[in-house]
Amino acid sequence: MNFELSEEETMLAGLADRFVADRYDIERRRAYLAEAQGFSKENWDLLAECGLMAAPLAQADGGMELEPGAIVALFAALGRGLVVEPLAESVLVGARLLLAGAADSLADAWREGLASGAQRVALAHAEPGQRGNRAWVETRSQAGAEGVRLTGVKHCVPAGQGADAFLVSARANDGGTGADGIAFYLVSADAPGLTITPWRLIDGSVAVHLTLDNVVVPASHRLAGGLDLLDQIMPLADLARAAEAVGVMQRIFDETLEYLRTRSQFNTPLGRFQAIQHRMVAHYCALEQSRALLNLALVGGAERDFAQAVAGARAFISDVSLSLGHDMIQFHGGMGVTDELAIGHGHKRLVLLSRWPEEPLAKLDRYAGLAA
Amino acid sequence: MNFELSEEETMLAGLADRFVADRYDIERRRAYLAEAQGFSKENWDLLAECGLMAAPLAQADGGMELEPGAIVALFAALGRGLVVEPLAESVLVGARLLLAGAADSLADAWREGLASGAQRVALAHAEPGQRGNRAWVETRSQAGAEGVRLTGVKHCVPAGQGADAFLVSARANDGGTGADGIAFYLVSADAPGLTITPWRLIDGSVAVHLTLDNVVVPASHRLAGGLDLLDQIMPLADLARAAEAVGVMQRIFDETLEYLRTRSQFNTPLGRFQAIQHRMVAHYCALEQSRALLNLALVGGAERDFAQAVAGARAFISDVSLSLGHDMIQFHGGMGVTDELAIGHGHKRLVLLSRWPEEPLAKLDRYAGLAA
Amino acid sequence: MDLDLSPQDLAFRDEVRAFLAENLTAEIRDGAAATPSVFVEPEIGQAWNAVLHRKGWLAYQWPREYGGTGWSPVQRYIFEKECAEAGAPNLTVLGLKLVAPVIYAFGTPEQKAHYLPRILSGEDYWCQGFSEPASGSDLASLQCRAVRVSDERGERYVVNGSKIWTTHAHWANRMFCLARTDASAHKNAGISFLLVDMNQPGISVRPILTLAGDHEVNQVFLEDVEVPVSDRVGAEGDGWKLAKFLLENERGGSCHAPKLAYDLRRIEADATAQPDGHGGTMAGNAEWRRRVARIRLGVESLEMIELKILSEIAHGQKPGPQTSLVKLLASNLRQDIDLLAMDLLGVAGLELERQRPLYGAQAPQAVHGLPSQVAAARYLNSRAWTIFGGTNEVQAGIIAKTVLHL
Amino acid sequence: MDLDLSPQDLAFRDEVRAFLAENLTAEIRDGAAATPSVFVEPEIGQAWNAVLHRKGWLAYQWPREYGGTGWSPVQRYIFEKECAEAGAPNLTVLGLKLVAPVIYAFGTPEQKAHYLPRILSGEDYWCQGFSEPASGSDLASLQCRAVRVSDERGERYVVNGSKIWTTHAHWANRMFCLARTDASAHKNAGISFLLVDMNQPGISVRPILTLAGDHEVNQVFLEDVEVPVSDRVGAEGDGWKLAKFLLENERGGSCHAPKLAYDLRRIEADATAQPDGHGGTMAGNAEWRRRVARIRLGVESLEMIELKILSEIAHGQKPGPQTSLVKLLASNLRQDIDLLAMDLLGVAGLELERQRPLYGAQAPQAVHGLPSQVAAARYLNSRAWTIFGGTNEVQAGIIAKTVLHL
Repeated sequence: MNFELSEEETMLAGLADRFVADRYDIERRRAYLAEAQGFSKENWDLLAECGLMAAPLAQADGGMELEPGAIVALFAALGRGLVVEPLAESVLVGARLLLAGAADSLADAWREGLASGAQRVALAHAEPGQRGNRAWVETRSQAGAEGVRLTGVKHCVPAGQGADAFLVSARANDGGTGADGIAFYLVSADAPGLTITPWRLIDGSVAVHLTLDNVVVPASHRLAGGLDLLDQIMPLADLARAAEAVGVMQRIFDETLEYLRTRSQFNTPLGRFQAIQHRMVAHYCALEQSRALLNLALVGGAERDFAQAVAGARAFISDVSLSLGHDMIQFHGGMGVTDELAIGHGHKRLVLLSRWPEEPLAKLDRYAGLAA
Repeated sequence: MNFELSEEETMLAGLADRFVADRYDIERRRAYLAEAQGFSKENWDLLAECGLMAAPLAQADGGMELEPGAIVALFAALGRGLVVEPLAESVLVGARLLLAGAADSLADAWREGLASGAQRVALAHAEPGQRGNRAWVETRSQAGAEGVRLTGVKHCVPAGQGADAFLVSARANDGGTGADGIAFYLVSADAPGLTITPWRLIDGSVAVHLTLDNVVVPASHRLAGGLDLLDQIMPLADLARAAEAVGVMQRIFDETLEYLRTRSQFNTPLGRFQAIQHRMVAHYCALEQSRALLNLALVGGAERDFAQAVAGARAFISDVSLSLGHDMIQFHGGMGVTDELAIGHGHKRLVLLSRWPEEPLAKLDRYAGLAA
Repeated sequence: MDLDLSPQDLAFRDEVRAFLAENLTAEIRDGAAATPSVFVEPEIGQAWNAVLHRKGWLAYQWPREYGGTGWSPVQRYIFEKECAEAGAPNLTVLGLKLVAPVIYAFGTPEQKAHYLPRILSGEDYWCQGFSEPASGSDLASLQCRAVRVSDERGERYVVNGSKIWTTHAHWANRMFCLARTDASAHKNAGISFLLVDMNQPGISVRPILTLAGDHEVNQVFLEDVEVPVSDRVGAEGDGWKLAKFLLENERGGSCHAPKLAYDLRRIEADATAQPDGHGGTMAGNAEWRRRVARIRLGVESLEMIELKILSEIAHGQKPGPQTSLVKLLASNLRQDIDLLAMDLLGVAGLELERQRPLYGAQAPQAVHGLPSQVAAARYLNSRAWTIFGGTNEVQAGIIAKTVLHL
Repeated sequence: MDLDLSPQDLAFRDEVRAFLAENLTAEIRDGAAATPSVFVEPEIGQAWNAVLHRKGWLAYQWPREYGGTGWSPVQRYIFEKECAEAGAPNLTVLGLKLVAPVIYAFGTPEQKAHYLPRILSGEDYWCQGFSEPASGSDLASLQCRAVRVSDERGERYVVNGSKIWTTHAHWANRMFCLARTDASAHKNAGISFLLVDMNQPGISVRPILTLAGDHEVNQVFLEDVEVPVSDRVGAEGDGWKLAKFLLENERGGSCHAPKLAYDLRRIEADATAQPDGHGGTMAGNAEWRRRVARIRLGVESLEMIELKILSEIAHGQKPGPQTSLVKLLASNLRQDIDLLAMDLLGVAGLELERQRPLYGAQAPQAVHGLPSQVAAARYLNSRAWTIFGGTNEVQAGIIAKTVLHL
């Protein structure tokens, strides 16, 4: 039993830290978000160059097939840096889903582009009626001679702006609400009948809203498998989101500590006020617990359920991160509610991470065995 | 709109305060609880003499038919005094239920004894399988020539020890779980087939466990009406319980304030520690809100639902009173967890009030329209 | 206790209701609904002010002699409650409720005659210059200096310094402000209450965007700004006293609960159209209803607390530290409700549209509908509730000291 | 990171498991399950001690030279976890974990030779005399005085004062205690660490019943109590240093989570037999399962935190202020779990049986079953968790100071 970071974990975190040190400050971050796709194209290429983009992919796909521990180390570092490039959504979700489900010929066509960062695919699964229930899909697929015809609405596709293609879930059967009959289809961003409308998420990133009006895709663009593909892909992506959230929490907690130590009010440093101290301690406890739950997900052994452990960590972190963010804002007083500090930007990212792809309660229900 | 106590309300609270001043201190209270029925027979008679016992009953029954506002004033005062005599259970529940449902001849036989305090009846409705669902009754009634035969278990009858009779709910139909088929029967404490086992509740009071093994009661002992009798009786009793809880909260809050002002640690009065101050303020807010919800239940008007307002007050008070009790104990340090202070005794009463006759969540569900 | 409204009060309520049905235009109401910031912008707020002014109800909190209505505290509450339930915008308090009472209580006859009518007519739009970058919750540490000079152009103060969190300074033509007129005096002493013309060269206004991107507050820089001595309210050095009066006035006799209740009811109504992921709606989701129920109990309790304070004011008592309790509860509930509204919308609630305004012809196209355009911004902006007007921590300190005597 | 157990550790776990299956008697296990107080009474606790002593595992935390096992920190955790999961009683810490380390770290050869074996054999049963009525969390303010006298009967201290919250003083024949040997010294100075024979005339023990009616703690009065100078540990005036050592030792390398997890799993098992009022059981109630899930996440996180600290100790680090974090979390979780257990039982959970013991032949007849006899008492007694061994507030202060540097 060894809690120290492995060489690989240290290296990944170091790479991410260096990337942040070189490329990030609050003003540059603002500029990255302002780009059309909601992040920096230049940073994206840098991340690809230094290998961080491909790293989570399978070795056969040109990646390093990172272990969960390495994912945690990497994404916690990206979180601390408030990095806006959508590695989790584009690589851990999009690329991995495509490569896991695509037939060989299709996978071959994408493998290199995804590993090099030259191409991006985005998962289009969320729908207005879905809420926490992944199996609620109203988008319809109809197989015909010319291919498969897709019609429906996918209202929230993060990292969707500028994506080369979307992985759209659709249902073949009528009226069913179960997992049966659902499949994922690769839809090119320029497919006729596809309308892409960008919108801004709370953290400033860009999602898109898709309307599919009889979009036709070749049958070969159907991924093998159905919703189970999500079960296969999502736990690691969720672990990355959880780790990123812990990184963000750590960042804004540390900045608040520093502020409390230096800022005086009524002639006393804010950090000397006992009521504030005790609340900071409560958040410190929550942060340590969050980290512990990330660690717990890394414990191996056959009897462990990785997906459940991750769901538990996500549920816990979603709740405590929101409260932590609220207090870090509060302790900064007026400045905390402005757009000027990392505190607010970090908090907005925490709001998103806590509520995407589902609300905290849905995560808890998954952990508690109340939801699939 | 006038928030000042009416003359009657002032008078009732004054009577109760005087009773407490004359009869109560922590040691005498301990002795009252130690009596077989869990309260003082002498106090019971005094309460009857000064009219407090009969006051909640209808004027036709020898009472003053107290308005909800008067009930609040009276029970808040009893709560402040940590009075153990079971006015709510015996009078607001037991006596009122009997007099509301009994046929004239039966009512005539009990009216005077109940109003004078000479006789007590106790509601025997709770069953092990019931939890928050009042309609879950497994005790069976079978009408026959000799009367009605009752068989079943009533595991928690507060103020049941020494009661002259029990109001036992039983179900006539098979397997039904709805409200239909349930009726209340007056069962004499010395009825053959009835086994009475006393046990102590968390606040030190005595409840009894009843086993009914083919207990036969005359058909005339069946009260008119079914579960709706509870809907008729319970809101006022619940208001009394809520008011009592607020009284208890006030008592232990005030004693804690006094302690915090006078007790020093690390050369500083405890009350100067800001973390403690802020928690006391949070409890003060909760206490004020609790009082406000009692007041809200007193607002008249056709569009108001008294039962719902009471359920809401009960739900809120059940939650905040437990937290308040926990902190009042905590702030007293080691002494708080002993049997020696009013703090602990008050808290134990709050635990009971918050969880009887049902858990706090059941109260909230009632308020939220999620339960009948 | 008798907590029912009297027949007269009920009749008054009906009168207000009828007036609102007639005069609160869809434009104003929709503008308020599409405003995620705490205050509505003048475009909406001043339009509503004008409607009330025409009716003679604008200055309902002022003494009758200055244009007040003579309503009882309960009537004032009824009026505010009906306005909230009709979806009217909050009145812009800066002129009406903050500086006006200071002027009519402490001003000279000339100040009263000049300023009060201009607040009612909307000619003057006020902002407040109390907080400073270095002072936070600790007003007494303020550093803005006013030096008195007297020359051929008359007696005046020359003010230098900077104010922050100045709501609507970018719209205002006047600012009431605290400045240190006696640098040698200690802390609270030596501060004066000045009325500043914002339309002069020494004033510059830097926007401070909120977390949600709203431009509501500013930093105001004063560089050799001139204030005629006749625009000082009260005596020199009285500023602290007047500010305390103003803040207590601000905290007294509030009407938060009806607006919170109105917002909560709208969320509940929206829940009936919000899918729960299983073919039903969120209105039928037990956990959701419990969460709503808990918040509703908070709002209902707050309303009774506000009414009780009003009733005490009506009986001649001064609003005491109970107003800190109200501020605390109302701020927490506001935040709970705005989070609830965002959460109701699920993933679509995570939208943060930054373009403004969200009403009228220039409003951006809605991807998910207006509620999504407003919800996240409102959630973020409402984090300020526990900070402005005395943080929750300051309120708790006041209660601990003055109510609990700790 | 590599968070899996090594093959050796797994083999050790199996060895412990086998031993427990063989040697933890039903009597001992049932006695622990029927004990609502924090410590089990000697009848149960000493019986279990004897079992472990026979195996040579009792002093597993001591250095090998005094009878320790030489286990690694991870092995110690595995042992404690397996004990918890088998339902073994907590070991009585007073002799084994509190005074023994002080004696073997600071005692004379004679003290070691005399006292350590008697702890293992059970001949000596210890209690701790630190807290005093006037001192609370502020140990440095203690007033118990020890005056050194020397006469024909030898050199000794004469001790006068009173100790409070003395766990099991009514069972103990020895007390380790802090007393002021130099009245002129300031606060922490002038305090010595004395070993007191409880079987002497000047000692009297007043029971202090807990909220639940359990007799676990006492007030101890010392009136001209005699302590030979040879029963002082460390130098005169070293008491504060030794007490700090003891308390830090108490807080280091804990194993709370497994016991909490065990209790939580038992509650979950009980839920499958607990009706929900609608014909199902509580195990199927969504709200209930969410509440359990939240607590379980707390317990699981605590276990990883404890393991991490152990791993640091194994790497040679000293247990730092992280132990305050563990104490805080464990205390809160203990209270959450004991409330959960009471709430599961519904109305029957409100029973408070005051007769003791609840095991064995003298146990009172159960009206609702053993869980109801234990649950409320345990809930009440566990309120003490956030108070003893340094209140939550004291722990928070330590973390704020030493970890957060506020």
